[in-house]
Amino acid sequence: MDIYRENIIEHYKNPLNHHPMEDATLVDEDLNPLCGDRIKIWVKLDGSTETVESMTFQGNGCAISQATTSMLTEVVPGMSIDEVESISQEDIRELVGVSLSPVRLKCALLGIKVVQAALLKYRANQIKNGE
Amino acid sequence: MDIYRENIIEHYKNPLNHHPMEDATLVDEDLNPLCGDRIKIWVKLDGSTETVESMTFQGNGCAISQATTSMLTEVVPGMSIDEVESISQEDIRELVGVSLSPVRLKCALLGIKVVQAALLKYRANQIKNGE
Amino acid sequence: MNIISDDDAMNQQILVEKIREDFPIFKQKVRNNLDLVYLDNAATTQKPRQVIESLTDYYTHWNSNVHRGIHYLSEVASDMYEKAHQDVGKLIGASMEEIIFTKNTTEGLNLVARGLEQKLKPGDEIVLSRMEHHSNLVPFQIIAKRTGAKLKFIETSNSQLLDIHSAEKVITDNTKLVSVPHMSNVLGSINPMEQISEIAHEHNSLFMIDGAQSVPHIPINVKTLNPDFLAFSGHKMLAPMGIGTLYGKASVLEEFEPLLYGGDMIRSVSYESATWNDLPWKFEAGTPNVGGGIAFGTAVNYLLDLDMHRVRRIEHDLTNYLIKRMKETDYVKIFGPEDINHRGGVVSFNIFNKDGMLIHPHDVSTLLDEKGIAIRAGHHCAQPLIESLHTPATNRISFYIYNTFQEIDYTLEVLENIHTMFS
Amino acid sequence: MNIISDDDAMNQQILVEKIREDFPIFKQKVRNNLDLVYLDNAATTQKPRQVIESLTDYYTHWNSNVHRGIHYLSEVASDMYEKAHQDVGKLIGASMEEIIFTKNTTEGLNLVARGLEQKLKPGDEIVLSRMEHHSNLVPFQIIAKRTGAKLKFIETSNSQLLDIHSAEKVITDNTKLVSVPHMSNVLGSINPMEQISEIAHEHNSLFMIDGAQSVPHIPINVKTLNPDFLAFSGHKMLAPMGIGTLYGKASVLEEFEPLLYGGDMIRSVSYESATWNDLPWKFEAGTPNVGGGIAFGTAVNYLLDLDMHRVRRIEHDLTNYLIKRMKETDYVKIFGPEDINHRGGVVSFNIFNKDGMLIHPHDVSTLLDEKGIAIRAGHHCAQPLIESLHTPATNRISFYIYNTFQEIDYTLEVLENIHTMFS
Ligand SMILES: Cc1ncc(COP(=O)(O)O)c(C=O)c1O
Ligand SMILES: Cc1ncc(COP(=O)(O)O)c(C=O)c1O
Repeated sequence: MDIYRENIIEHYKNPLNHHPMEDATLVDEDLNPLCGDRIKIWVKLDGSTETVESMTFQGNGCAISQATTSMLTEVVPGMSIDEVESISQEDIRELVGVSLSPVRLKCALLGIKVVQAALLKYRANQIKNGE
Repeated sequence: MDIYRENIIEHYKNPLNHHPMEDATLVDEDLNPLCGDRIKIWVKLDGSTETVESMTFQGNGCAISQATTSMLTEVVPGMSIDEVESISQEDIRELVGVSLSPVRLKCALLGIKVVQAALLKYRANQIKNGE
Repeated sequence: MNIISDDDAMNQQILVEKIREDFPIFKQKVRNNLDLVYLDNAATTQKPRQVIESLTDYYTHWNSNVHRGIHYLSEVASDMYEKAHQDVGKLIGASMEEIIFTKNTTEGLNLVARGLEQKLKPGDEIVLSRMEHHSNLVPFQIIAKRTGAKLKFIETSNSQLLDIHSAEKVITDNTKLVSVPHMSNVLGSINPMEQISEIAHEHNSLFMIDGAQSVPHIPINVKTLNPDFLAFSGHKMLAPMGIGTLYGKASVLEEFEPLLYGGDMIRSVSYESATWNDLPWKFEAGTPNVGGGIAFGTAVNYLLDLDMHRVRRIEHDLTNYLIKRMKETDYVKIFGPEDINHRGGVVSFNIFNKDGMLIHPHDVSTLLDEKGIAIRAGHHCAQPLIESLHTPATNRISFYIYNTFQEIDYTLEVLENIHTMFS
Repeated sequence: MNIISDDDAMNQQILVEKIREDFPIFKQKVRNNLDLVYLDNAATTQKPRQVIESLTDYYTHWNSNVHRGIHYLSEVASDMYEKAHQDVGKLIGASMEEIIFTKNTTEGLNLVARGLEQKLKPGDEIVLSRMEHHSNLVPFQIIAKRTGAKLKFIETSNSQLLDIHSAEKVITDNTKLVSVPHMSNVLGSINPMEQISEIAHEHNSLFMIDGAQSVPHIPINVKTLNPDFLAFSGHKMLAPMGIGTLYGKASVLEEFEPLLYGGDMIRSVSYESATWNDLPWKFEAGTPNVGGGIAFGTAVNYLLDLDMHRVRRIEHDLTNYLIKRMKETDYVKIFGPEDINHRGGVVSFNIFNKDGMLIHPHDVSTLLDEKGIAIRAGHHCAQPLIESLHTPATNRISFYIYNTFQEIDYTLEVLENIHTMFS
């Protein structure tokens, strides 16, 4: 059962940082309508350095989407906004570490999609506010 | 060139009874929309014996439709209305004497279709007029 | 596949083994040299060599456009294509002019929706059910919105069938069409069609059956069920993709507006207007799928040779066994009717880990797939129904005539492993 | 068929002989042991073994429903089906999301007509031509009647092409759609698409090309012709029946209403409403013709290997020869453009007996058929055009890549016999 390496099942059963965040800079949510997978994320930014301080999530759905997002909460903190925005499909594939069919890849990408969308809105707001 | 036995080509080139009829009892016309074949017929009835006295036609279209109708003008006179009404597809196939595909059979049937339709209307009128 | 005459004497397992030999796909291996266990038949069935050969034969020897050609190939192809309409008609007790070849069930359902649109006015009602496949829901949402007609829904009873009492309430004299699934592609429910047909007709409503999941699996006669329309797909009953049927009562079709215009559906045209061809050609615009239609005829003859009662029995026995075995575990939840006699060969289920946590169907199907087992997971194009089941998705096993008890045993074994792995 | 690299060095006749070997239908005899001379290619073309094998391969090894399945077969089938969209896109310079698989040209044209219907109001104008196939005429008659829009027609010039001056007159700021045939299936005219495209767009009208007779025969690029829509059929270009394409500009498709609803064209549904999937799937409702689509891809690759310029040249040379030889007789009347460079491989004609009496095309085609020669006779689904030619019907010879000069010689010989027989 290659693709469900213990790692994924472990993250699925005991997801990391799986709770809301009181003092989050950003909150966002999305779903994969084909699966019903749903992810909500909280991100705290350090505004001066434009760096992610911490990230939490909640959601439900398949092991792939939940475990990948759980892994992200470990990887993303410490990255700059630009670095997070440039996380690619390939990076996610590596993170998951197992081969994914096109349908399942969408599950794996859901978490990063929500984070990147939230950061994009943050940037757009900065520009609007003339910062 | 089996199906175009000389008979058909002869009837086509020199159709019999190929003219209007001044004192016709019935006049009717129809076309085969798929081919554009068009036949108009004139029939004189002997009302007392309910027998066809004579038949003429005009029209244009393929050799099969025109030749078959030409042949009919020889066959139908002398028949009772009931006899004409009971002429079948098989009878027409025999009259033409050559094998016909379904599409071409429609051409062969056009003439008899017009005659039978005219007779049917004649009968319907008789009933309406209480005869 | 030649069936020996004496029905009861013949061991069903031996019959299924004979049937399997007709399906070349089972001779190959999938993934890492695994046997294919194909349990996704409600999505599409596999094709016997007779059907594949029928396609090849047509394109190798008889390929031609139909109806209009005055040449040999066109005559032969036209005859074969008409004969296919007759064969499909025979399966459901209809005559050729009532059999419209569509590309799939969805086109048939849309054809009826669009034709009806021309007759609807505000206040008219269309009655569907809570079990709809999207294809029998969305076309009617659209025409209701455009015409001001109202959508109403027959509720599901506790026994997981369309509720007759609800039908009696929602179908009224304002109802212009009742359109419901004969068999649910999620719950497996075989719904009470005769009764709903009667209620609809008492109110002078048209009655349409979505037969996508029933025509392939159980004996059906339109004379008994008395629908005005019945839509189904070839690809769910051994035929190639791209071909399906909309049955319509001749008297209803005569008065109905076509969906598509052009080509052979026309009798006569000027620049200003046009008149239509005879049934069923009035509803088959453009060059039809002649090869697919002929192969559909071959598929239907395969099923008729086998006998639809036998098809039903094979699936019934498999379903019965699967459900019995699943009930012996404590981690499988089965959806749909309890009563096996109101159930087709479709079983939706979820599995849980030992803490009662749902193992997501997408994970289940991925893990089954790694063992060569093809099932479907998701909302099965019936999202509102799935939501009403309070689950994000289900796993679905669906059978056809070539499935075996061994395949069920093997699948259950892998499901047990998945359960353990997540526990 | 492997083409040797050096284009010009290769004798075209040898190439055609190589091509013929790919078509199994030419290996059989028709009627009384006659060779098949197939000259009805505008109706449908024959299929090379590569295409037939592609169908067989799919149904033998990869058959599955697409998009939703989380299992091996479904993944492979989905990939193959998407790849087929890309291949067809490559042929006309479009990307995958602009390639909608339909069942035929007729469906594509109807899709656009029905989508447009939602946007039309009285006083709006739709511009067609005097050369329409019924499939590009009747759908617009229907929507014009329903919406109060007006149909207008671009006239035919003396050189038997769509008249640019007429186009400039009839296309106005009220024009919402211009839809015309790239190549006439009766006259063989290759119409000036670039110019009409420009005129349409100057008036902010949508522009659709009926490409049923052009895409199979001449190099086409949507970037150059700039249509908003382009419809064509697989079966007229080596692919199986039941599959075709509607190309649409992505920006236009985004705003356009689908023709059919249900199945995979949906993103999300409640009992009340629904939202649509991404392009092109938004326009492919229900289970698509996966096998047909994949085989369409194979057909397109066959043509791309051959090169569309070479296809055009083969047909050009055959047409040139046929017309030259016909003009040497005194009993053949040819319809369509004089200028061979504005003509595709379609030749409509009538023959007369020595007294100048028309020999009806149905008789001609029956008599040719007795010698194994398949042509078409009638009004070719273009009745109003045929009436304007002042003839009840025409004979039509239409070529494809496997036709030969010998076949032309033989056909002309039989035509001569028919002429004599009727004289
Ligand atoms: C110019 C033209 N348009 C449209 C069509 C319709 O094509 P189909 O029958 O494949 O839908 C044809 C083919 O007959 C044609 O020649
Ligand atoms: C109940 C039901 N209706 C309609 C359909 C649609 O069938 P198709 O995709 O062949 O159009 C399906 C199949 O998915 C179905 O199960």
